[in-house]
Amino acid sequence: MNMTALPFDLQLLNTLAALLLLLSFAMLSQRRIVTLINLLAVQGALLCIATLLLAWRTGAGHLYLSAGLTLALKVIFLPWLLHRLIRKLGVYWDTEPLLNTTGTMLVGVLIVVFSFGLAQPISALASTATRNSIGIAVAVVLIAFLTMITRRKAMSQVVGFLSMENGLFFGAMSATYGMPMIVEFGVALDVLVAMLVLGVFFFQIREQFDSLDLQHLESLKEDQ
Amino acid sequence: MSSTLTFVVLLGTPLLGALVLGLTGGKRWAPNLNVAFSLLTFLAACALTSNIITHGNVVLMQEQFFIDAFNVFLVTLTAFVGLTTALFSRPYMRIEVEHGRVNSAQLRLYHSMYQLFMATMLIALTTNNLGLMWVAMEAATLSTVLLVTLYRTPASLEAGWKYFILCGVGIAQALFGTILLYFAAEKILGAEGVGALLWTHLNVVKAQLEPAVLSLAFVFLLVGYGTKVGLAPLHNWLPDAHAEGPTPISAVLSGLLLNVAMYAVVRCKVLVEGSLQSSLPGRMLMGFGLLSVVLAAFFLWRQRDAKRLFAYSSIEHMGIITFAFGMGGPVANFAALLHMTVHSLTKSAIFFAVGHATQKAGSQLMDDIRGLITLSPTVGWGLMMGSLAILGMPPFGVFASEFLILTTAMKQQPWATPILLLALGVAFAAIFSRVQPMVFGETTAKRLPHPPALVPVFTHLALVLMLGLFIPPYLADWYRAAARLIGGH
Amino acid sequence: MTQTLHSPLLLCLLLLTAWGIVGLAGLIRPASVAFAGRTLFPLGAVCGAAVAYVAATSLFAPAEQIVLSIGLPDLPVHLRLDSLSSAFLFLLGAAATGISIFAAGYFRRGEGTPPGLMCLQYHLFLASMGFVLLANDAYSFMLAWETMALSSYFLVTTQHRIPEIRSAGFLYLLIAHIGAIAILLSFGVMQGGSWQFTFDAMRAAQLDPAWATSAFLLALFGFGAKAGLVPMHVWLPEAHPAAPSPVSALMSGVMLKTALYGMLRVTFDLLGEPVWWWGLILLALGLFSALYGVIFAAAQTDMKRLLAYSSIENIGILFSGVGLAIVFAGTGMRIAASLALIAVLYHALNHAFMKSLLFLGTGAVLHATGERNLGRLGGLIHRMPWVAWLTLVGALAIAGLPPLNGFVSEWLLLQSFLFASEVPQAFVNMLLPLGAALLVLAAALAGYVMVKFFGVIFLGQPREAALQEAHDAGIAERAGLAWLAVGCVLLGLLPAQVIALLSRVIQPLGFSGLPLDDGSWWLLVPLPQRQISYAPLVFFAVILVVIVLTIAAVRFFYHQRVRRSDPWDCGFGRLNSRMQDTAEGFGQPIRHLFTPFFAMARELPSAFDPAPRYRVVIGDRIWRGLYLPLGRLVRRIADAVAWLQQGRISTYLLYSFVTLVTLLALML
Amino acid sequence: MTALFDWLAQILGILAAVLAAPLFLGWVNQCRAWLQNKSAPSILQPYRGIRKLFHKDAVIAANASQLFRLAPYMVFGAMVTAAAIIPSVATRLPFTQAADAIALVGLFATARVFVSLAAMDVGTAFGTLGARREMMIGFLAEPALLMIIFVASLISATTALPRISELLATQSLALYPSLAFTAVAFTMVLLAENARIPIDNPATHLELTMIHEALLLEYSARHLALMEWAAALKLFNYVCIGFALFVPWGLATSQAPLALALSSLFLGAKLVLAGAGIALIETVSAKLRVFRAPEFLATAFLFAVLGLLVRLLLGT
Repeated sequence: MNMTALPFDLQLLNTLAALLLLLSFAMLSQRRIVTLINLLAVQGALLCIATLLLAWRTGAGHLYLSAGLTLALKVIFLPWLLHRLIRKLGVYWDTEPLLNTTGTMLVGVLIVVFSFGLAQPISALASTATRNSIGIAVAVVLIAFLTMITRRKAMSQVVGFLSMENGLFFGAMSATYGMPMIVEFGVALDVLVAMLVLGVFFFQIREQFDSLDLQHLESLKEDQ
Repeated sequence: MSSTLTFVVLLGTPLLGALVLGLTGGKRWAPNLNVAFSLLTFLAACALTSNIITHGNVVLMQEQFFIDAFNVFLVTLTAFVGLTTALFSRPYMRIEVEHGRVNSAQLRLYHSMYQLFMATMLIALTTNNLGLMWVAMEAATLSTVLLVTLYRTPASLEAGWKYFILCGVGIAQALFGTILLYFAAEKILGAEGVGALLWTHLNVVKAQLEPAVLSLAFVFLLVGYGTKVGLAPLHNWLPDAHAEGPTPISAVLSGLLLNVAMYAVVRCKVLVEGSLQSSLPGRMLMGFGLLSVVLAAFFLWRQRDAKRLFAYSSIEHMGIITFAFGMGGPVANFAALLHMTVHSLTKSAIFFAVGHATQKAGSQLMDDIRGLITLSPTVGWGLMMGSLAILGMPPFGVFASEFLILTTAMKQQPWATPILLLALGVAFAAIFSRVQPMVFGETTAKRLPHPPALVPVFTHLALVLMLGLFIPPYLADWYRAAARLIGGH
Repeated sequence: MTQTLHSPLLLCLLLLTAWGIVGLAGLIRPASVAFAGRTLFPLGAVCGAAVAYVAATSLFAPAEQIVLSIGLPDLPVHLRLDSLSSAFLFLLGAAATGISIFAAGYFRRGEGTPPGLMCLQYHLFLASMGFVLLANDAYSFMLAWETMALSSYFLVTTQHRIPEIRSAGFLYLLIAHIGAIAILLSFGVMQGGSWQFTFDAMRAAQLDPAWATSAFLLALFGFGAKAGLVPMHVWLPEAHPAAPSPVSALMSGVMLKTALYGMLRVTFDLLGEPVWWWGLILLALGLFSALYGVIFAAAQTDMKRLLAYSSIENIGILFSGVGLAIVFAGTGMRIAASLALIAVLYHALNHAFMKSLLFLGTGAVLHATGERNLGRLGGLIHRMPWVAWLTLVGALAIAGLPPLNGFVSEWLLLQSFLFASEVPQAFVNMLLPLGAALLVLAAALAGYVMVKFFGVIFLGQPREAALQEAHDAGIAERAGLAWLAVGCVLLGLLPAQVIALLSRVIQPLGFSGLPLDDGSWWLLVPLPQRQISYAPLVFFAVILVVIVLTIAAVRFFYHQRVRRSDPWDCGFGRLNSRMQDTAEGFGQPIRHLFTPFFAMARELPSAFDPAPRYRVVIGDRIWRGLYLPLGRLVRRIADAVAWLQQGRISTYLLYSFVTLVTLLALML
Repeated sequence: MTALFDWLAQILGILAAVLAAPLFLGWVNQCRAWLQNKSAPSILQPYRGIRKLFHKDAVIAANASQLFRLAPYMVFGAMVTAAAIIPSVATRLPFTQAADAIALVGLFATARVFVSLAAMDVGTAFGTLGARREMMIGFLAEPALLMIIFVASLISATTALPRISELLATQSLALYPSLAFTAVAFTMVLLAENARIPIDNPATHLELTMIHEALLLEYSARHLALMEWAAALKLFNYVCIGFALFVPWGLATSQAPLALALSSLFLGAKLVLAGAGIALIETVSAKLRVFRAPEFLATAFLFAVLGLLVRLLLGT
């Protein structure tokens, strides 16, 4: 479709979506954990903006709320928490990913194609203005998945996990203007708790192995 | 007593318990308090059940919760096993404390999380809102992660981490599935779709839901909740988590959490099948089921750790259940529900016995556990009987359900029967060759500071035995009703 | 109640339950030998006698069935008592009576399972065997069948401290379970689309030949595994010696027969008309088992192993008989088939008595000497005459010597083999008589084995000094042995009556029975048109008369003077007990003749060896060639599968990722 | 009346057999002596030996059990019973329906088992050795004998000896190639079962080769006498079985005294010939090593089976 046909705010939305995807690619390639966290924060911010836009456009009250949630949780709290953690634990770099960057990128591209294809039928049905971005949401989720697969540090895996959450959130929003409030709250709560649990976790792992390298966590297996 | 009130008690007790024990859980009498809360929960569940029997299904709290033939007996089962496990964990945790493996802070965490875990499972079972169900499932994971790592050993940390990440990622897929479901439902049930995530509503309109979307949704849901069920190849967190946590937790994970996850999968399957009007979801389930059964059967051969062994056996049985639900139809569903019941009873009983056995031997390695019946016949016979039951030996109930499943398989999926039987045979050899020396022979075990909790073990086994010989009519009617609800061809 | 008393089925049900209750009573005082021995086992024996009586009377009653309200909701427990079940119930009851009486005196305090618990397992074992015979639907049959396996497993592993016994028990239960799976499958095939798992539905079902054949083969595998048919026999020589003697007696004497019962039930009743060539398979397997078993028995040095292998032989004979019957029935030779079946049933009955008797005899010896190895026994006939003479009856009977019972059944079987040449199929009518040749060979070898068995244990000089202190069995044990011995004699001397009953038994299998002429009660004329007859009583009488006359004559004409002195032994002096033939030595000709059967490991001393030792270990080729590789295969697969789980979380994430993507792709 | 007469004839027949048996043995020995041109003992020698033994005191090993003393009577009884069953003179005898050919084989087996057990009873090296060898011979000879009988009974569709021989006798000179095979087999079995050369040498006491004598080593006096007598009777029985199966001609099928007398003559003639034949075989053949004995009997077994196949193939 040609962009000019669309009203400006929608163009903006699509751009935001594109940026989200771009960010997840950046995360996929990024090895410096501090930067990873910053990227995550930016992703959260973009989500927040997108939500606000939608809220303004549709006038759906609960979207403002969820935008607020996003801001509080994903832009401010979590990045702060993670930064604090890495400062305490002193992990700044992830080691070389399992698959080298270019390879990962290639796979990422394939994933994008795949998920766009996947999203076609859904987008066709969607009545929302942002229907085209469903594919992007799927792509973000899958790429985050890929990120988690390729990383060796617990921390960066968590970041991947969170960006997956972002993808999901974006998907929910673009497909259906967000879930019912009760669910939104529930999800947010879960994410929050998960992060707190993680905090505890990291310290436990640290005091055991004095490192967050996942290769210490490969002893339980069948293949002796 | 009205259903609503009972229901509030049912959900409120464990939540309150979590709170109270969160403050006082380290005290010497905390285990008894834990039991008391569980008992109250169980009583509430019984009361609720009797209400349902008399008045039929109910929908509560602006339709956010509901009780129907399918989940009512699971609620009772969950509450019951919760109670017996609490009973078992009384002496067990005391012994752990005296062995110095657990301090009072950890004990507090343990008790509070135990209650919380119960609450989340009860919510997941009773909620009508698929979104809420997802939240509860995730909460169930979170509440148990720290229990898996309770001992702070490297292995337990690794197990906990894997549990957290794999289930977290899995459940995230389930969320996406839920979103898609919502997306499809919204079309039918209107904007702001108040009821768009309520299972009861969806069930009514399932035929109109958009197949293309629902098939995608189902994939995400299946992979998501399937991870928690422990279907191969998504099962990898399960043996670690079972083996490294405290045994009561292994018992409830195996006996209850897997059931709840399975429940979620089936709920979704009902909707999707209704919309697709095809046997595709069923076939997927069968595929996962068979794969799990076969892989687990062979994994069993390499086990050295007692709890790990039975964890794999859980994967195997979840596979059987999944396969049965996949086949669908009144008999298969009936059998699957029966199998869910007997498996959770038997498996938790086994974990009780194994728990005491490991404490006696001071090790979880099966080579270190020898000749239980010479020192403590009750634990030994409990383990032996439990294992034989789980292996599908008559006259225990597991045989009844496996008999039904196999015969139905011969009818509907003849090709699958030999595979199933082969796997069952392999599993039999594997498990039994390891259990026998644990129970028989010269002993290595030592006495325990506290008498082992035998009531739970033998109550469970007695129930399983009864189900093998005689299924009470009302229970059978439950199963039938639920089977009808689940449907399938 | 009155109506209960009139219905044999309900009576049986009552008695089987009574067995269960007696067993449970054992838990009241689990540690007390006296309570279990003096009170419960005799009670069990009484129940057994009652079962035998009821079964015998119900032979004349019409078949009846009931449905209990337990079991699965849609498949409650169906029970049925027809004359076939009655016959086997009689076998069970009669044998169990003797064995229980013996057991009352047998069990002592010792290591392993406490007596009360053993009492429970023992009576559960009995009851479950009874229910196997009564079951009339797949579920209850499997229920009873597996309970039987389970309870007997626990009995086998009574002395669980000994590693060999544990592994024996494991092997036993494993093979039993796999066999059970096969049986279950065969039921699944037999219901033939009706999806009713009652036996009535299976009788009604019309299977096309292919399915019928597969059902038959599955059943053959399943029941063969339980019966110990070669090559599924490996568990038997391990498990029978491991168990306490009364249990070995029950397993060998009765449990193996339940497998035979299952085979008959499936082949002739549930499947309806068997196809003639099925019989050939059974014949081949049976005859091979018979030969294999007896040859290995001749080579054994452990008295209970020897008996176990002899059980394999007898099972072989039984199954070959069934095979013959199938061939005849399949080719429309009803009379011949009836004769073969009667021979089989008769032999089953005989074997129950003979083999139980022998096992109990070994039990008594084991108690008296604590020795199972033939190489350390001998001369016990002086120390324990009761056991010796009663065991001798069993030994002669199982060797197939007239006028005892073993001979009658083998005689009948040979008679039915004589019909073989009339089978229409070419080749078959030539092969079958050769089968007869093998059968005869096996029977003759059985004689060899029994001479070895009895001679080495009871005759000659004691090979160990300790044997001088051996004591004879107690009253209860003697009574038990006597019961069985009398059974052997009666079954041997009154064939006409027994056969009259048995020909009624085969009627539910669709056979009219034999055209017996019930002229003279002492004369057995199975087939008048063949003018063959057998009158063991006359036989017996003549021998007795001659013996008496000779003794009298010798006394009358000459004298009865006897002098005792050292053995003559060709004038060699210093011969001691070690110079007697050992068990190995006695088996040597057989090992020499049938070398290909054995996997032998010999240790021959050199001529100048200061401390010469001769050792020979007999291995089972089938075990090495079939079972070990199978085990290795499973392990190898397991190792291959284990590669999937390498502990790296990324890999696991990859698994779920791939799964997800694949499924999504499927949906596209 | 006839019944009474039957019984009379039966008992006479038995007595005749029992009394004639040693005579036949003597005859065989005499013939053999002639053939090996030694000076022959009197034909009555066996009687003398038996009488002498009866007069002696029985010396029994101190550790011999009752079984040891029972065995001789048991064996003797078995052989007499066998004699009662075999239609040596007449076919219409009351006892003959008490047992058929298979039972007869069983009877011989019983005797063998008792002999062997008795030999093991004292527990000397030779006794057990003899017992083992005897059983080894037995488990091969019995099947062979049964196969032989099978062939005959396949022809006559019955296993009752009298019926078989009646049938074969009445069919005037029908040729049965199958019977030719079995006749050879039977001869071999006969030699083996009766401890004749080439399997055993009744005239030797060389420990390492003997079988029959090794069984009797511990016996003396009356017991030995009974054993020897039983052995003679066994030989006699076997020969009679041979007649019944292969040369049944001249058997009395009725109880007419004349017929009986006639058939007795026939029997005598056959016995004379048979004795000479056995002696001849023993002279011309050499004693086999014990280890070869199984092969010898296996051959007999195979011959019998061959006979069976021929019978089935040619239907004759």
